[in-house]
Amino acid sequence: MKVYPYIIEFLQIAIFLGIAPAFTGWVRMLKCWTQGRTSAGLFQPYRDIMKLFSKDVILADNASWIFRFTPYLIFGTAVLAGGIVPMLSIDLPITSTADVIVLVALFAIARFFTALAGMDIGTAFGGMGSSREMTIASLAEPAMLMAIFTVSLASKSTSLSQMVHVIYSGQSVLRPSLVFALLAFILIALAETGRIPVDNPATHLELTMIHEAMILEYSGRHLALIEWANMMKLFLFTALGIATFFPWGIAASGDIGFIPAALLIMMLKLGIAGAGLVLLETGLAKMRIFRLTEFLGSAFLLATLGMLSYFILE
Amino acid sequence: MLLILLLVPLFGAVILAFVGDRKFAPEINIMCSAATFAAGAGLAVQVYMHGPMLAGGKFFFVDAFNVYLSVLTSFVSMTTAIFSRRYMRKEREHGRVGHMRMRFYHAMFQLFIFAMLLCLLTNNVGVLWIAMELATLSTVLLVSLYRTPTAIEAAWKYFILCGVGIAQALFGTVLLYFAAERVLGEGGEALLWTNLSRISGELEPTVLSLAFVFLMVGYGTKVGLVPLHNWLPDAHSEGPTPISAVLSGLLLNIALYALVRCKVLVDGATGTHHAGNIMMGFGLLSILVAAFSLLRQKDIKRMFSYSSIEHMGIATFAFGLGGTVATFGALLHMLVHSLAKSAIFFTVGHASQMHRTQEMDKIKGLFRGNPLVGWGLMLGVMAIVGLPPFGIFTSEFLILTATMKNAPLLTPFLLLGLAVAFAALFRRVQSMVAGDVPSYQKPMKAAHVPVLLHMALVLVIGIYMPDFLNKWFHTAVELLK
Amino acid sequence: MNIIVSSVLLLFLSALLAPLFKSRQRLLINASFLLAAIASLLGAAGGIWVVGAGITSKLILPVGLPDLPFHLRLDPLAGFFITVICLLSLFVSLYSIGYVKGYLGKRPVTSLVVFYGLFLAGMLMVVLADDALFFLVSWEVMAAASYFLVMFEDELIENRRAAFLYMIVAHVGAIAILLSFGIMAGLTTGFESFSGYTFDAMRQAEFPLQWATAAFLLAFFGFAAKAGVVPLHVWLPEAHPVAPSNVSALMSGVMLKTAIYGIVRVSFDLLGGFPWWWGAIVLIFGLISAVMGVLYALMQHDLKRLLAYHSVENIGIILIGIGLSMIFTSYNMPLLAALALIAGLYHTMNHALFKGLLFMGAGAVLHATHERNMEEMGGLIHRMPWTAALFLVGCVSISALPPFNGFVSEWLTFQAFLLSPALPGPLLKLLIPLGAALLALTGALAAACFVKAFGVTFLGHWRGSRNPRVQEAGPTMRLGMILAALMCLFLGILPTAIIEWMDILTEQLVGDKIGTTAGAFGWMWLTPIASERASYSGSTVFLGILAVVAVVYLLLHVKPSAIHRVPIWDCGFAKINQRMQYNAASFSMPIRRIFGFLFNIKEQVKLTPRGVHPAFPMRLNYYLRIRDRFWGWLYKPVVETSFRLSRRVGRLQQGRIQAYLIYSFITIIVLLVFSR
Amino acid sequence: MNINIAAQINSFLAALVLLTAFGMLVQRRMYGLVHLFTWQGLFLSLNTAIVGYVAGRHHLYISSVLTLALKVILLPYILHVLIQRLKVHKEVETVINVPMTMLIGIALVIFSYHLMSPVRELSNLVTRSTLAVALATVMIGLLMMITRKHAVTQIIGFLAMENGLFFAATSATYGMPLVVELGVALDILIAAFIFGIFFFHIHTTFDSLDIEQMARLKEED
Repeated sequence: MKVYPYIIEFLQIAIFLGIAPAFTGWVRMLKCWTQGRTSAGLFQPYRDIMKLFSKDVILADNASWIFRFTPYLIFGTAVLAGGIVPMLSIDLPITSTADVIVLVALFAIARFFTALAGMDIGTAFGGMGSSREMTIASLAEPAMLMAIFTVSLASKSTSLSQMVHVIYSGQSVLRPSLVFALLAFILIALAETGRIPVDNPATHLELTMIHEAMILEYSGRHLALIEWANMMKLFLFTALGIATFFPWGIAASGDIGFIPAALLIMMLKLGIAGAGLVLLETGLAKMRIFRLTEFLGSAFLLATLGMLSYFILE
Repeated sequence: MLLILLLVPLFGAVILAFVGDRKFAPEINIMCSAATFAAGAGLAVQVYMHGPMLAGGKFFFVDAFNVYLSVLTSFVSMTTAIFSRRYMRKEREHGRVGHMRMRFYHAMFQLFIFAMLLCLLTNNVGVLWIAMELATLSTVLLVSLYRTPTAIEAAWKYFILCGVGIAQALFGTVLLYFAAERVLGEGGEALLWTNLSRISGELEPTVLSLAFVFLMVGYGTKVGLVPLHNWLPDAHSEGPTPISAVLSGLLLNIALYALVRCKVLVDGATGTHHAGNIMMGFGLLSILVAAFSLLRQKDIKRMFSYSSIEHMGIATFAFGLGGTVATFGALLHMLVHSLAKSAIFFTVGHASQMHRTQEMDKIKGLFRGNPLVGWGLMLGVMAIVGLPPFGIFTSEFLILTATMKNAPLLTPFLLLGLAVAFAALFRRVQSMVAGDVPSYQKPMKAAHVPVLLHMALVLVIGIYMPDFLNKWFHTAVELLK
Repeated sequence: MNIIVSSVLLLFLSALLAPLFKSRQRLLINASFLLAAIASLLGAAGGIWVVGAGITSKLILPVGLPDLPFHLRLDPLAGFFITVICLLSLFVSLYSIGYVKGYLGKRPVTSLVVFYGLFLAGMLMVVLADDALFFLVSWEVMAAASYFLVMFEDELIENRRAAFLYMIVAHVGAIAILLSFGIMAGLTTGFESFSGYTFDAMRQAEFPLQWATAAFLLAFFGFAAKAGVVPLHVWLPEAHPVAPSNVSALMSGVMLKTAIYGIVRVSFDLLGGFPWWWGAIVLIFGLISAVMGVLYALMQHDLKRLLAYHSVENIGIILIGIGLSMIFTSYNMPLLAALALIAGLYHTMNHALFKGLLFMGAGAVLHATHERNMEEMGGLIHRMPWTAALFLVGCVSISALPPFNGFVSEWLTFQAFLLSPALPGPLLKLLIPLGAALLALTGALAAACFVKAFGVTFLGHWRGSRNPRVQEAGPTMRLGMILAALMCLFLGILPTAIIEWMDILTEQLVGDKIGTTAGAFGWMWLTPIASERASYSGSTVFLGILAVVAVVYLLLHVKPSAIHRVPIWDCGFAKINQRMQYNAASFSMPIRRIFGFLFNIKEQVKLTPRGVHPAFPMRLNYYLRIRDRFWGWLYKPVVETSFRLSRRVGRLQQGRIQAYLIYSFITIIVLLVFSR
Repeated sequence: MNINIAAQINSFLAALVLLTAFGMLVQRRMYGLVHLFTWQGLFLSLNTAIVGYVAGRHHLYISSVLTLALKVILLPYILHVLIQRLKVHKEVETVINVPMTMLIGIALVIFSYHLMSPVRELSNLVTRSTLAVALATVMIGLLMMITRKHAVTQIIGFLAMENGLFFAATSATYGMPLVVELGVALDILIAAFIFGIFFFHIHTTFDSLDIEQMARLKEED
């Protein structure tokens, strides 16, 4: 059996763990620039995480084991997901453990437990956060799957590496279905990763926060893990979008030689993606929670259009 | 054997008339009925061994059809006697019946049984009519036993309506005789069922179809077919419960028996399905009307009398339908229905005694108050609405099958009736058996033997039909072809 | 065969013995439920063996109608359902030993024990039956027994209403089934003999399409009424909550599955050769039930009621699989049909397990708190940790999250959906993927619902006004739940083994199997159709997450760092009390807003302002009532019409004897005219 | 006396029977009714005797005597006694809409004639033509029971029906077999006692024999 794929696998996970905070930092930096503030630099997230790790844990009296278990679980799912999405190379051993549906399900687990943790302490904010989070998710997930289905229809598969491979090997250049799917995917990614206009990661303003509300009671290493996992999630969604829609430059075979190039190209793409994200966020305003139905509805509509256009136009 | 069967109740009536209201009168009553049942069983064995037989100079006639009915009749009358012992004692304590009436009650009870058995066993269509009238007359005053205004009203209606009906039947019989005489010549021979069935092919169709109308209306009134049924709910609800039990358990069967006998002749004569159609019409109408009336009953015995109408409708419908399966089902249905229905009436009697009322809204908490009565009632109702594994499900299954074959368009109506009846009965019974025991409920020792016996029989017949029964039914079916 | 029959007999025995031990209630409970457990164990073993060996055996009992004795037949399909039934009943019987003791001293449990046995026996007989008569007999035995179980606590009016409604719906369904069998039997033999009523005859027979359709529709109606498919589901959320919890576990877990069995048996086995739109009907009803079920479930605040509505949802998901399979079969694509069917059946088994688990958990909570209303609960995880953990497993499984079993079947269903483009019809091509989206919606909503269920019940603070002494469920109850939970996990991480075991079913019913391809990557990869198509390895996911969590945990705890327990911070708000928590109603508020049009909502807020200023109300009453719309649409009209009719009919009996005489007079005249 | 004279007498008596039936239909007074009923019975028994003589059926004599005893002597006597005991002899009952009832009666006669014509064709007895009259009598008895509201009159109507039946038996088939005739007579006797008892019960409980008030058992609300 070949050894390289496994090496690449570990390499990818390591890089993934390492780069994720940097990507967040990059996004924040660009944001500061666009808003004319001076930024804390690319590496501020690392410092935050370090700081949090070194702190003691402050735990509410009535926190149950769920509250303490959740951060590790979130982290675990994030890492596993990171192993699944092909970023550097197409054939990764773990990819075949889980196709894209499983990927969505992994995020769902993390969300499920985060929501529970939000309710565990029994504060009004926690409950509010959980309620809203689950509502949004229940609207976002169908749209997400529709988008994915569109792609998987095009590539006749739900296995990620296969999807990437099909698109990579150029059988499909700029299909209308894919365009629609991409648009839908972007909207959903905004929702899932809790960015503006759905949620504002940078605020603790009670009535607008969703994700922050759930993790309000966390501290110390728990908070560190959660923060880190979120950064990975953001990174992951971006990587997923890149991999499925713009895979060019990724290492087609499990040959170690291609990896550096692939890495560079990926960095480049990430940079561009981050810039795009920042543009969107500065362009848009946070929505009221009940306007989100329209937002996600349109995402669903786009995805459906993508599917229809696959049947009709192709 | 046959004569014993007839004479026992007759003498029983006389004896009880003399014994009157002594302490041991009920026991004598039970003994007489038991003896009757023994005789009936003996007769059954005889017939099972040697097949149909004539007796008393062609005057009596026993075949598979009436022998099982007579066994059934004697059996149910025995269990009813057992039940009535405790029941009537309670009634006396409540002071609803007096000394004189008890004497009267016992005598009339035996006389009634005699009349019914005579109906079944006689070979003479005229005597059949007489016995039927006798059965009516012997029960009229039992219905009015309590002498309450409603009881008297009910009895009066029973008397008048059945009298009128039966009169029609006599006219029908006259016409029948007229037709038969032209074939068989003068003399009493012409009214003997054996002869009639032999030459039914040669009888004059036009006359017979006329005759059948009168017979149908006449005996149909006693079967309680809509729209001739109006006496039935009143009579059942106002009389003492043992009487209601035998009325709907037995008398209706007997009337149906007479009707079926006539139907066979008419079919034989006309060679068409004319009579059958009429019966089907009546049956279906009865089922539907009864089912819908069930929905709005308040009096418990009234409700179950309507259910009797419904079931008689089913049986009539099946007989009208004809054919092996349907007839088989109808025979079975007569059997299981009378068992289940009389069992229900036993429990109902106890229930209403425990609450001193027949209004269902006031009857509550039987499961807790008296498990036997409660469960007896519940199971009885489950049987009567045709839930498996009770026998009525089997018979209804057969009848439905036949309907789907011969008259598929009628199936939905049949099912509608059954479903509505199901809902109506269940709704009421559930509220009676369930719940806490109300304050005014009096505990009492129930006569459990009859109920258990009947339900056990119904259950057994439902899942396993003994061979001799099967054989009887098949021969009976052949007779009624 | 003999094993199964003997287990049935054992169950009857346990039912019949009960009245004898009337006086010794405690002994009665131990003995009879233990007996039931043993019987179920036997049954389960037999079922597993039958499916594994793929054998078919028959038996004809000497009872029943003379011309139509009871036929029994044990084939892999039956074996599969027997396995499902017996597995759950094994767990539940163990659980019951502890649970039912809760009634001791309150009420006699004899009837509960009796009908528990009859109920289980009835379900097994339904699956075994091989002729219409025996099928109906056992079907009604099952229905009647469960009716009495629902009515067990009969002093409550709501229980009686629920039981009555249940009985009526069940009976109407049974009538429909009877009709459909009648049609089939009639077409096979023309009613000439009763042999037409045996399933064998129906298998052999060829039916003309329109009659087959009639039979199928009737049967589907009947079974749907039993399975609680929308819009016939109304009885279900009434009846399941009020039954004793061990019974509701069985009813939701396996009784509904007998209806699924019926649908599969009739459509695939007895009728066969159906057009695509039969499948479409099943699919559509499945989708409607799934979505409506979960939405209604979200609106509930009664824990068991919520679970009952989830049964509607899951039945919907199962039907989706079956419907797809029927569509594929009708277009003669055996492989895809096999995939879809496996998905449906797999979910059948999963739902049995986790719904049973959840109801047992809810029962434990009820047992401890005597409370079904979630608004009165909270923080139970501290007082009953075992129950909480096991209930959580159930929640995760039913919300279709890996690595538990719910996800496997949902994943398979998705795969089946994604293969629909292979279908010829363009319409189907376009529409079926939308179904996939609905399924996704269902899954997500289910997750939301169970966050609510678990969060409100077990997390936070105790919300109730009264504060009962709550202690953990007893050992037997825990044992039952633990076993179920383990099964959930097992089915989640080792699906391939199960599917290879089940392959015989699809092989017999649709003529192909996915097992070989599923096994292609070894025991840990679930790859239906082809490995590059899609693949999932529950075990890897499980182990992966476990490994990462473990590693991280260890890394973080190399140097011990203190954990300070402090009062709640909550953004520094002052004194929060338990009334400030989110509760069930508030949790589901956003979704209620979004999907409000589907419900019949009555919502009002009453302020009683203090004198000085309306902005500072003394008290605020919030009233919310959510009704099932289908009541008004379907049930009320029927009831009202029948009562109107009965009033009409009542006029016949109007008291005056002259009128009665006129009736007979007219009857005579009419008949005479008619027959002259 | 030869056949056709007998036939003439027979049909004459039949006409009288029918006449009495109509009379009862519209008779208001109790005693009047009873008298009419007696007359009808008399005509019947005469008729039976003649038929018996003509047809040489000797058991018809017995039944004629029975009729005489029962319907001409016993029943009217019982009725008299009851009427006096219950003090209803003065009671005058309002018969609703006499002409209408008459018309219906006539229609019934025509109908029964039409109905019985096939039987008439078949029969070769002297009395065949009177069968229609018999049926008409039965029907009119029923009609009478429908129109009247008094217990006694209803019973009389009932007995009139019985008469009609008996008449039918003689005229269709020269009478039923003897055992049947006896049985029927016995039944009527028992019935007579029963309604006797009934009158007392009704009178004591409702202190009048008007059956209009016996309408409590009903479904409609």
